[in-house]
Amino acid sequence: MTEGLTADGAANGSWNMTDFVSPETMVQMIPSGIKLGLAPDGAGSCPAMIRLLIERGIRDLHVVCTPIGGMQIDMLIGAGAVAVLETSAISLGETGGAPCFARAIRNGELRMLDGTCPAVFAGLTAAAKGVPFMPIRGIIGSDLLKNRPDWKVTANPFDESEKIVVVSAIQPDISLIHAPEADRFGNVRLGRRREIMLLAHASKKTFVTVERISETSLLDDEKLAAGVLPAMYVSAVAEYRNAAWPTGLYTEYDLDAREVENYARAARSPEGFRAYMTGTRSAA
Amino acid sequence: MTEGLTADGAANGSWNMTDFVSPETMVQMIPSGIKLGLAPDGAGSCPAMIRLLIERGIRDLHVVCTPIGGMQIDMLIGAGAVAVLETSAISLGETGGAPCFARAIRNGELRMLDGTCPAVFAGLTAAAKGVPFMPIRGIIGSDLLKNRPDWKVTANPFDESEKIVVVSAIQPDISLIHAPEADRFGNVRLGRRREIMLLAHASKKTFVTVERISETSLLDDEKLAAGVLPAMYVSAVAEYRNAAWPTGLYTEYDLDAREVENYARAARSPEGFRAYMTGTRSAA
Amino acid sequence: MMLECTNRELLIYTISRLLAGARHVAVGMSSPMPAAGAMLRRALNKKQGREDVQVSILGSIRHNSFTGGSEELFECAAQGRIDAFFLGGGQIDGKGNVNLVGAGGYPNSEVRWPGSYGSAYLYFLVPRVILFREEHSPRVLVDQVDFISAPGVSEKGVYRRGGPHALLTSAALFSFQRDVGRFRLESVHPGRSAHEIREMTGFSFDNDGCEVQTPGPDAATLALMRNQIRTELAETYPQFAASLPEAA
Amino acid sequence: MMLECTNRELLIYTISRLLAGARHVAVGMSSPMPAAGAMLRRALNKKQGREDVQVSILGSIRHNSFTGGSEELFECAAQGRIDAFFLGGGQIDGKGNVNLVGAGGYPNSEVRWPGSYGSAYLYFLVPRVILFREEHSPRVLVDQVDFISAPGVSEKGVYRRGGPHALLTSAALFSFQRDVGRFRLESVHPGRSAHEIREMTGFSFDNDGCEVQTPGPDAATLALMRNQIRTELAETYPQFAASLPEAA
Repeated sequence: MTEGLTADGAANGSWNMTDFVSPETMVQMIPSGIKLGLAPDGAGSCPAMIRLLIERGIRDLHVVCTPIGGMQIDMLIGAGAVAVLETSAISLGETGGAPCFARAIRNGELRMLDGTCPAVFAGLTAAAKGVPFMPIRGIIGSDLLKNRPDWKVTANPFDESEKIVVVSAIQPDISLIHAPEADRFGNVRLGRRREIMLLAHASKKTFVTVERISETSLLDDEKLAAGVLPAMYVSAVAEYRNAAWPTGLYTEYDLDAREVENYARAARSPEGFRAYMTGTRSAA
Repeated sequence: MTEGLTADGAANGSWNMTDFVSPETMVQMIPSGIKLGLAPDGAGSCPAMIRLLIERGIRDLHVVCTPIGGMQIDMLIGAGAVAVLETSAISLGETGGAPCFARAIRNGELRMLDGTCPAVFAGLTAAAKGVPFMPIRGIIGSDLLKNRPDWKVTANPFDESEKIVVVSAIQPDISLIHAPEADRFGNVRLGRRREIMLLAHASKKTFVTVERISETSLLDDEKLAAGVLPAMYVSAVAEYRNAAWPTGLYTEYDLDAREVENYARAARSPEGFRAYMTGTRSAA
Repeated sequence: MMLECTNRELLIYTISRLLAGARHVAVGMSSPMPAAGAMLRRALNKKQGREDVQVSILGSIRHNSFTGGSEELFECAAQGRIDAFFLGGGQIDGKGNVNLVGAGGYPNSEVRWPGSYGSAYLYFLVPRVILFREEHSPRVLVDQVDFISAPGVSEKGVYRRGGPHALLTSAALFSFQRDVGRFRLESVHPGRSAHEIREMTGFSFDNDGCEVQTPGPDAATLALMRNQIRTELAETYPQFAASLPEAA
Repeated sequence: MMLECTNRELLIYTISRLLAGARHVAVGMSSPMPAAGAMLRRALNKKQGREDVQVSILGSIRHNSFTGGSEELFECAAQGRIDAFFLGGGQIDGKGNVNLVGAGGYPNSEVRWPGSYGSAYLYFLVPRVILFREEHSPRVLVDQVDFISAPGVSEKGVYRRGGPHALLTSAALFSFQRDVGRFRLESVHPGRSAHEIREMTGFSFDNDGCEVQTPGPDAATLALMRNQIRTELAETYPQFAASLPEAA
């Protein structure tokens, strides 16, 4: 082949086949300082991996919640690993407020990018569609706008009398999620948790821990296919049973409310949080 | 309840529970002059209903293809029912060009809104998300732009040096699709044909013919759920077996290539087209 | 005929009245009272042969027919397929602004709440947003919120087809008058007076001498609540359902 | 060693060479030769222990791992997850512009083709777009297209990370030089001369005296094509596969 036909257009390296690794190896593949996409509690959250990341001493994360966060985000904040937090809300659900989050806000320990759920989705959608921004209705008149340099009020190009917000694309460097199942080819079953599909499409890389690995292709079952994240979006898979404990996993196991309450009680103080993190392991 | 609490915010009537009707009744529910959303051949096309619409004498349609069209669109054009055609392409696939379409273009018998696949999707996405427009990369420098008053070149609000196209929302009044299965509650199984899901979300109303009706809810099977269009988007369902013949239905039955070839040969002339339409019924 | 009912039953019944005519009611997570009110509306309509009511309870699998992830609620609202929704808020002010973010400065709020969730969007797009907060105090119902998560009214040029419809607390029911951007006291719950409501409210409102008492459910409705609704609710909110009175 | 192979086999082999280094190749509907070339690339890489190649054939269920409907190809391309794609065209001009719409006026074209499909988008976003058209004539390879479905090059200020990489016909192989926006003749297929190519081409191009002959497959590669690739192809394109030579 002559030079003219090899010089340009080479694969850009952003895309690879899926690696199968251990949870410990996966943790080593997530560096400090990145934009990290995470799932809401109970729908893809992975507190077990968050613990491993904290033990490894991960720092300076820009965390993107899809579109809200729970216990696993509060743990990362408590460990001082979060520099920037982009979310519509953080809470422990029925249990109440997220204690480390509230403390970090009060003490000014993180940069807060407060959003609203559909604006987070709009930002992720922009990344997934490869456009720099997305328009979204609402928001105008909200104080959220004042603190978001990545949002702007513009005119609707087809009706200049309408003001409308545009939000910038949100592209996580890595997203880390937990799912019920992957197959040996790297396809991952998400079911109707389509927001996790969106997160993976929007992210440069997606790392997935799963309850189990199927030896047959999930795409061979036409019933399942619509809820399967194809392997091309999945950089690595690790089998890690019960890794969503105590936050629960959609269609697999429920929230362990008592354990989340234990956490909430302990994390009221920095000392209590540290004691909880060193004292508790997992239900597995 | 006092007046202040009943005067505003009443349901706007655009949304209803699903009606179960006969194909003949469904045809009566689709008036002339509307913006009609249709599926590509083999992925939700419904030539049997198109025939009924033509027999009823439907006229002045603005047809939106998702994002391309085939034999059923060519039939509508041949019958003189299409005033405006919005699509990325019309063809009979392996069989070749769409004869009535080419003739209508040559004779200036319809207004053509030539698009490109992702721009059709962007327009439908805008409607589904309730925004007036969506940005899309590419297109600039294409002659498509010259003929689309509903597309504009603007500046990226976050980087004024980048020119970018915005396309207006596409909201069909009614979309008409064929699917493998609906349940008694109005939920429809689409599987991984997510573009049909998008079409339904974008449309004011969606009418669905199906091969069969399930007595149990499709949403009860978590495996299926991700590929199910919920009843809230489905205005009416009619059981109509084999209604996709001869264009085929994804995961159900293949294209009848010989019949499409018969059609293509006949439709080379207006007379041949008319003879075909009156002479052929269906394989059922 | 007026019956003895608990305050919570009165609120659930009042929510059902506020939902009259709605065909699709969405209820956020951790909102048992709005969920109960929506279920009651659905049951009452069925009994009365009126239109079907769809109730989508976020976070529930059974009472939630969305198949497109948590994004679908917002798209559905934007498409005009949701008639009513509920919002709470750490603070609600007299202009209908809600604050779900925090009190005492921003971003380093002294008291920080979870965040705005979908409020900054749904408040614009859902025709009938019912503000629901049991606590009726000057701490919650303030003259001006510390942070506007979502504004009660919008200027011209901003697309808005939704907004506050009513404000319901454990003590009173207000309507929101969109033309003037103010609340109007519609009724006072049994055991309260308009004077008390004025004292308990941090903002001024119209009709502040209101003498209408919030009506409670009739016997048949109360029985429905204590049987069917209680059972339906238990699927999603077992603890809350157990706390409601049971039919004798 | 050069072997006897058919023109189609030469084209399939050449496509596989043009795909060297690509890790995800998308092939449009009704494109058996590009599909065969991509499958050959995948098989050659496997044999040589090189990187895995994913081939996504639109319209196929088996060779298509997309689960998000036909929209996903375009999103995937925008995300940088597709390295190579193929475009044809009723007309292709010397600046790399392609016309899939029609000839002789617009909108009422005398000859109307199906339409632009995804060309106006993918041409900007897929790094390596291979223009493939078997017919090599002044009718197809024109000086200037009648309608630009997608432009070969873009001005500054237009986001563009993709575009034409090569133009392959039944008679010759051209590269596209993005810096000057012109084709360069890279090789002439066996049995043709540069002079003939000039006669058969409606636009001017660089290196128009090119004496390089397009290389054919070696024995092992040809055997691979006539066995494994032919079989793989038959799943999606049975008629086309049957038309290719079979291993002895």
